[in-house]
Amino acid sequence: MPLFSFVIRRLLQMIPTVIFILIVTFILVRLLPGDPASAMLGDRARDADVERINRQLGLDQPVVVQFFYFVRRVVTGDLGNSIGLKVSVSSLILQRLPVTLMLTGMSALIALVLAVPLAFIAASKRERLPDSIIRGAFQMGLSMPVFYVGIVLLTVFAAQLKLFPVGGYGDTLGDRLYHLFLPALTLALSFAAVLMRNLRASIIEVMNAEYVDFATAKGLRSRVILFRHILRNALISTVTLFGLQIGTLLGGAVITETVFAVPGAGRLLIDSIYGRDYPVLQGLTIALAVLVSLTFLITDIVQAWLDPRIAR
Amino acid sequence: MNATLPILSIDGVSKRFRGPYSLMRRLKGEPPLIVHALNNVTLEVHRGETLGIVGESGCGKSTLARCLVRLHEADDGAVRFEGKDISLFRGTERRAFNRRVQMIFQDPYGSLNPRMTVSQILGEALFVHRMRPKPEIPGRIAELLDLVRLPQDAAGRYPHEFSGGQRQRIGIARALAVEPDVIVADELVSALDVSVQAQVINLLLQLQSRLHLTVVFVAHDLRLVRHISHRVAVMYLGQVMEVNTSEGLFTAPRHPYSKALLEAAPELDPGQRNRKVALRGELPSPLNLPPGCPFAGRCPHVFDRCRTERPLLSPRGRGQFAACHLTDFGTPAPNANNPTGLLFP
Amino acid sequence: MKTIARAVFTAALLLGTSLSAFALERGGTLTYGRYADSLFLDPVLNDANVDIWILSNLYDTLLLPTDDGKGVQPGLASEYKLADDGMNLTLTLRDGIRFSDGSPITPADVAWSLKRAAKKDNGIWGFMIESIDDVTTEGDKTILIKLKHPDPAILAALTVFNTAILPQKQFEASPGATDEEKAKAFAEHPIGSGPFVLKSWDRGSSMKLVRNEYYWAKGEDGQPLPYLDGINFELIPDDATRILKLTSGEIDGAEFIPYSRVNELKSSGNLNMELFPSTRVAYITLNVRPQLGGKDNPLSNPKVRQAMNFAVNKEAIIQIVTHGVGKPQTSYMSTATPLHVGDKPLYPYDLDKAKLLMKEAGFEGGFSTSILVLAGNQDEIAASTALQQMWAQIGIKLELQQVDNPTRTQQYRDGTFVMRNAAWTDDIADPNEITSYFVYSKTIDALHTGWKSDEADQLFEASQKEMDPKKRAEQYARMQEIYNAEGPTVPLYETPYPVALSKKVHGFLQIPLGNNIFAKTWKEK
Amino acid sequence: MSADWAAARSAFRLKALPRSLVSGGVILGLSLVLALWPSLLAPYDPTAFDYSALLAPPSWAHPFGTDNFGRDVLSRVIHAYTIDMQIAIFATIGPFIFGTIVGAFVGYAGGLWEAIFGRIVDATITFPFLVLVIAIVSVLGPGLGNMYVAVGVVGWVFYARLVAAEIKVQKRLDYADAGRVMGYTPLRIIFRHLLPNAITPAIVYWVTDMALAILLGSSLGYLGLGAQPPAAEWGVQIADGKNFMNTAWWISVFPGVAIVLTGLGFSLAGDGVAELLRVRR
Amino acid sequence: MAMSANMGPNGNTDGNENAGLVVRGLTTTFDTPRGQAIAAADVDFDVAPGEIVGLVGESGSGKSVTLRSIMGLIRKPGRTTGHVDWRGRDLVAMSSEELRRIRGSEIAMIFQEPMTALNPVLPVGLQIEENLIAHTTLTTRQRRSRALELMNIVGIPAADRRLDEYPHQFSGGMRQRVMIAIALACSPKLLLADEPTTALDVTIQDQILKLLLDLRDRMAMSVVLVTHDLGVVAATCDRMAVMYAGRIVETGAVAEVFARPRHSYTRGLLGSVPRSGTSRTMLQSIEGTPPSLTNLPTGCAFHPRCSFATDICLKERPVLEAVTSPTRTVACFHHERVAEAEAIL
Repeated sequence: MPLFSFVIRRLLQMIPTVIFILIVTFILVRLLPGDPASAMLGDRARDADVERINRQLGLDQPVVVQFFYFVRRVVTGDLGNSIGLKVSVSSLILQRLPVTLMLTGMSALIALVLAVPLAFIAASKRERLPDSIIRGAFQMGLSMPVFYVGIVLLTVFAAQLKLFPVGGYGDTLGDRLYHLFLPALTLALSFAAVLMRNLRASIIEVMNAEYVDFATAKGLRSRVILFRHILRNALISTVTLFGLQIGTLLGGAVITETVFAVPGAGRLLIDSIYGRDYPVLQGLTIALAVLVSLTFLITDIVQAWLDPRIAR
Repeated sequence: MNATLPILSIDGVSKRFRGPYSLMRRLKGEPPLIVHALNNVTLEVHRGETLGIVGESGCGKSTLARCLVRLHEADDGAVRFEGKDISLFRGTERRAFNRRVQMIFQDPYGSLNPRMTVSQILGEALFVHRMRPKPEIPGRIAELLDLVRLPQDAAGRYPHEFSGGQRQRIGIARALAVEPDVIVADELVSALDVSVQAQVINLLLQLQSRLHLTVVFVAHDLRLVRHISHRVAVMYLGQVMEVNTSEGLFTAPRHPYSKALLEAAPELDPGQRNRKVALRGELPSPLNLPPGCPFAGRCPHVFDRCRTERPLLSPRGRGQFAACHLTDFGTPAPNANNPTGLLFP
Repeated sequence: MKTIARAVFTAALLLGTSLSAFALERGGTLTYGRYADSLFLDPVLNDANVDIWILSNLYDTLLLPTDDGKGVQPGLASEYKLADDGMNLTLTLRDGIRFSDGSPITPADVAWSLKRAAKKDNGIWGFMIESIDDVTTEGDKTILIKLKHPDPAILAALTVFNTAILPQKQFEASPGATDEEKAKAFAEHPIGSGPFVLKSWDRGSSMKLVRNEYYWAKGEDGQPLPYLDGINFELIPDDATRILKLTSGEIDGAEFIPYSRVNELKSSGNLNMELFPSTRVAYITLNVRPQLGGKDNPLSNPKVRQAMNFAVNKEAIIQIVTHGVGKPQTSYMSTATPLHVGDKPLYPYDLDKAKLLMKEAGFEGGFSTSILVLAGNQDEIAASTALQQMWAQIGIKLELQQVDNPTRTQQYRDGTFVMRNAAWTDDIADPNEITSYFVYSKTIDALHTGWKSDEADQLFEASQKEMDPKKRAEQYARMQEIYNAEGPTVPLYETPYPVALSKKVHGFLQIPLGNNIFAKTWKEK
Repeated sequence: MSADWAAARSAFRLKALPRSLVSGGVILGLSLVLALWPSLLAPYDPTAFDYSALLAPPSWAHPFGTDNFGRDVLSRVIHAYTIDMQIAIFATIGPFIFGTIVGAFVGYAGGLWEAIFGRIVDATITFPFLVLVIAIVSVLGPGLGNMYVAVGVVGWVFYARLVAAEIKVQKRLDYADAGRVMGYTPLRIIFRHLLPNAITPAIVYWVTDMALAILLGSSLGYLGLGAQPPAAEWGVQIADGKNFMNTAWWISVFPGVAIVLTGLGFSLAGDGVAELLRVRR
Repeated sequence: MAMSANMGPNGNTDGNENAGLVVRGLTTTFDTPRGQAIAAADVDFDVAPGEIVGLVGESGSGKSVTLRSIMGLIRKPGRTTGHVDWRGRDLVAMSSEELRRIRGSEIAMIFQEPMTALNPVLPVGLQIEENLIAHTTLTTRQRRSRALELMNIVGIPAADRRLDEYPHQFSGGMRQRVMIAIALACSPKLLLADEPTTALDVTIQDQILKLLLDLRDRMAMSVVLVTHDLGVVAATCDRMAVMYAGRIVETGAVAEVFARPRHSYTRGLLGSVPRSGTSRTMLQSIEGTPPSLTNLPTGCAFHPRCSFATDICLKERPVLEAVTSPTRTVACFHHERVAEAEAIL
């Protein structure tokens, strides 16, 4: 029951957040110089063509009126049609967002798989050689621009070693996972570095906690102490960070998806900025905001599940 | 100034804190949970005396101490300083009050700003309250250090360079810097080692007689409170159960709770051992106060009236007050349930 | 016209013989890496090259451009005849031609398609057939086009994508109230008569075409074209990734190979690095309005513009930007554009002359100015960085401003830009399109530069109706002379289309107008 | 006076510097030297073309080779220090100061202010940071100045969040109450007492944020929205060299190394500062 | 107490089962940046079966470190040497697996702060059962019923429901009872208790101490009780050992030590605690502060604070020697003078 009310409360908190984002997006895109017609028609358009299209899109209306129409549509669940791609925004989002979700999901998974064991090794060999090597390597991972990591991985693993496809997105699920591995790894490296750093610190902290001493004094096997007592408690603070980083991960997906030719929401977002595709930009922003908020919610729930003290 | 007027008087002060307000409670239309930290507390502090306030955790003694220095504002009732309601003080009046009523805190680690040196800490107090012209401040700092028996080279050092006892001395020096009339000491020595406790207690006793301070000494350690106080107030769940002179309380407590508290404290005499548990049961939650006497749930002398009617603090003889329906509890007439004589030979 | 046809025939023959060196193989699917996805597959209402350049694979036109992009050859119409007065055009449809859904192509479909394309405000390409007055049919094969005025470019116009023939009934049966809504629905599952049919389209990711069983043209083996079973267009915006996918064999071909990679791929063993002749020219557009942002504009002085032209070392730019792939422009239009005149590079590098001109123009001390660069576009950045260095020699301090495309387009259209990078490709096998935009002030103010030459305007208007090829050629020669001497551009270079293909791929062609021709493409197994 | 002498000695007492601070400090110190006096070490003009040496591989004349304009890559990498270190500082100092002040007030005030601030934080972290910055730069126009504005508009929130959280912890400690009992004004308590104790996480974040700023600057440079040509900036250089990864790797690899090295310096320094500023109790 | 044989400790003890705990020369050092800290030095003491031994000292005196060293809980950078003989086997020299089998089954330990010693994210039932999983072959159901039994033994009401609750849902006293239940799970023969009541209120402390006495009797186990509170020692322990700066300075039967302390530090400690009848007088405090473990004074570590100190105390370190009886030991050159000094009481 407390968990339930906790979830409801969090869902209610999302509403002002989404409204705020909606307004910011709306204002921001209309401040952008250039209009959809200019973006679409290119250099050869004549003024008459541009005016005609802007009229068709309702962009000759005052901004307030546009916002009103926009909100009315959103409330009825209609996100409008893409200006450039001539299809409905909702279908576009349904098509692209799962790709990005899979990409970020995979990279989150890879990051965890990398970070958890290495953080543990680093924490248990604290201030000694393995710790220094692991921290140094991740430090570098943190210091490299995503696009550069992507290009390097692409050149080495796809082009030279031919272990992975160069890019794109497969047809079957297995094929897609295979295609998304390298971009996911690219995103995962810096994410893993952040996680590792945090997890290492909290493992060290938990190792010094008195309940670990108590568990030792109980004569528990070291495996039990490690998993049940140390790791579980250390993960609690990392879960929050994990949730917070999802937003960053989605931001990183913008560049990764371009480098690896992954047809995901990140690239759609950039394309819609460059194409001044207002409906897509707005729709996608809402979708991403809701998505990230849900991620926060899920991490909160996971945290509450890991830590019974939270959901009072 | 009227000599009979108490320097501080606490008139029916109540303090409530809002507990967690869950969504379920909101949806059901229930009010938020209320923590009754102080419940109609009435006490007087006389000029020059030491009033001990004692009780277990959650009894409201710290909240009361904080109300005295306006770290909390009372919800009901009033705290009066020299007869004036302190919640009405504004501007210079408030500054003057802040100067004249000071507090010393429990935690020797948390009560000093770790990024300020001792001379900065003391100097700031002197400067803000314009206690001394600027050039005289270093000299005054030296005097203060001397007063609390800290070495002179302490001035340039940071709190973390001192031991717990020394840090409490710095806290005392800071309070004394503004030359107050009243000092509220909240668990002043409970975080200190026994040998150091004694040093600080001795210092406090000396300073009090030398500077004619009025002291409100809040603690959970009965032995200490008895040692230092003229009068003692025993609190339980936000209420004052008994007010008594120090020796009166310890020889013949007038409230069953006071008595249980005394029995539970281990005596220093190995010959005084007994195996009887002084008081069974847990401390009740201050979230949902019972309608009757707050101690009713654990009291060995409980009877029906205790569960329905809250006893009020009422006089029991010379300077003695208790909040108990058993008005003759603890009177000198020997009582089968009162092994007082056994405790204090 | 005949000589052209003969030349084409010879070329085809040569190509054919060279092809026959291999044993032609049918079947298979070609995977082709594109830099950007198509947006809208309606021939009339589309907006951009990403659509235009592949439309001919889906939709056939009455006439087709020749492979050199300069002439016209029969398409859906096997015969065509322009009346002597130049006011009427008669076309005859081939026998037994069908749309991809199997329905026959009727003259009514043709008339409806052409009228739709010519309708004012229907898309932005109508200007190329603005001369069409009416289209009527006669019998089950003949189409009569009545013109408002003699139009020397009308045959070329009928090769252009927007005159593609669509099935009227199926189009009108598409859901939607307006033509635009119907077009939107129709373009999701287009029915045309090109060699391929759209099978599936995953926007922003891939587009799959399969062969059109009803396509009319025959291959070398006497069987119907195309040879391929299908084409997969894969969308790979990143240049490096596109090339990596090609070299790793994941795709069979890739367009828009960066010039910097051309030489590298040329030496690669399993790739053909093709450089298809094109009508593409790259240049800097200068705003020549006398006042700009409330200040006097030095660029309005023709001498300044000439000085800037002389100060540019084109060879160096060609090396830096195109890595030797490009060549200097000899006129504002490319050498592949019909009626191009010019045999030596414009404005040979001459710093002294440039300085002298600056002095004459009163700008001995130079001036500060800026140029719009498309953000992240390596070619434009490279060219502009080089210009920055070169113009510094004559005292012009150039600031680069990287902006995104809509921003640039808006400044361009508003005429508030100072300078910008630009490139041009013809859509029609005629010089009139480029000239109308570059020279003729009434289309878009000569590339929105505010430049105007009354003589050139008059010449252009006359040439649009001039049916005598020789006279028309003279008119164009004069227009090029005027424009090249004091026009509002700094021509940089013309480049071919760099396309890299697997060695196993044969018969792919990108014509100078940009169209990707997959009809005769085949792939070794 | 002996007390003064003791104070002076205590103030200047050298603490044992953390190892990571020393190594990070050495890297950043050298970077700063290169940033301030690039011409001392750069052998060539970073923007000078050499048509005779386009895409020349590393040699004695050009230790890092030349790029497609024949510009000396070494000189460009060195000169890029000026811009990239500038990005590190200018893109973060505004958010640091503004965020710290806002965070201090919000954390101290609590209540409604905190609730409003919480929503702003939510909205900001919900929105992909890079996308927001790109959009803002697109509105304002490309270039470093506008990039700083864009980063600042978003970035202050993170500092404010850190400071507010820490102030909330600190304001409950006894020394804050001691200040109140002393009758100190809220401003004095916030800035003289709480902030010096609450600011450490923000300073540590600041140091690592500078590395992130360089990465962001590079990403924007890569997209053409950051530093403008012909200025040398690592992200721009990597973007320039992207097409030459196979034929002229040196164009992008050396700036890449510079980014990683500088990032490493900031990261190490961040760890070190955290260690150094840890409150000793 | 009904308990089946397989629940008891392993029966393969090859040494003398009646010897109890014999600690000899136990030394634990830590490498710190400021040098080596000797947290416990040359500690010798015995615990007979069924006996409660109090280990008394102020913070930093090494009492907790000694307890942890016995249990093998000292982690790097700490190092333990010496001998801890438990029923004929040396715990210090033992392999970690052997030690693990003894921990929690033959020897159990409880800590000062149950809130931090209990894992906050696991239900208490699981934390009890863990212990049973590690040392017994009980089935799931047997474990559950044993857990219930333990909860009842330590006096936790509604045990059935509370097994599935988490530590934060218990009050401080109940938490300490939970920890005791966990420690008792395998019926240990020795309980090491590290300040088990310091964090508790006085009435709850009373309950817990009485519970410990009760359990000692019922389960025939020995207890080492670490505390800084002399009252707790007086009320609970049979014998006591006083530690200062890492060393034991005095041992003996509780009554003897309280009546006639032979070390000046013990004497000072006793004097620091206020007693009845001494209100508002100066306490007999020990001046100065305990020394830093990395920088101990030469000779007797207590000499800078000692009023009995002479030259020899500066130069030589006194060894712990038996005085009046083999179990009455003291490490002081002047123990006779101390013993003769005016009584504190």
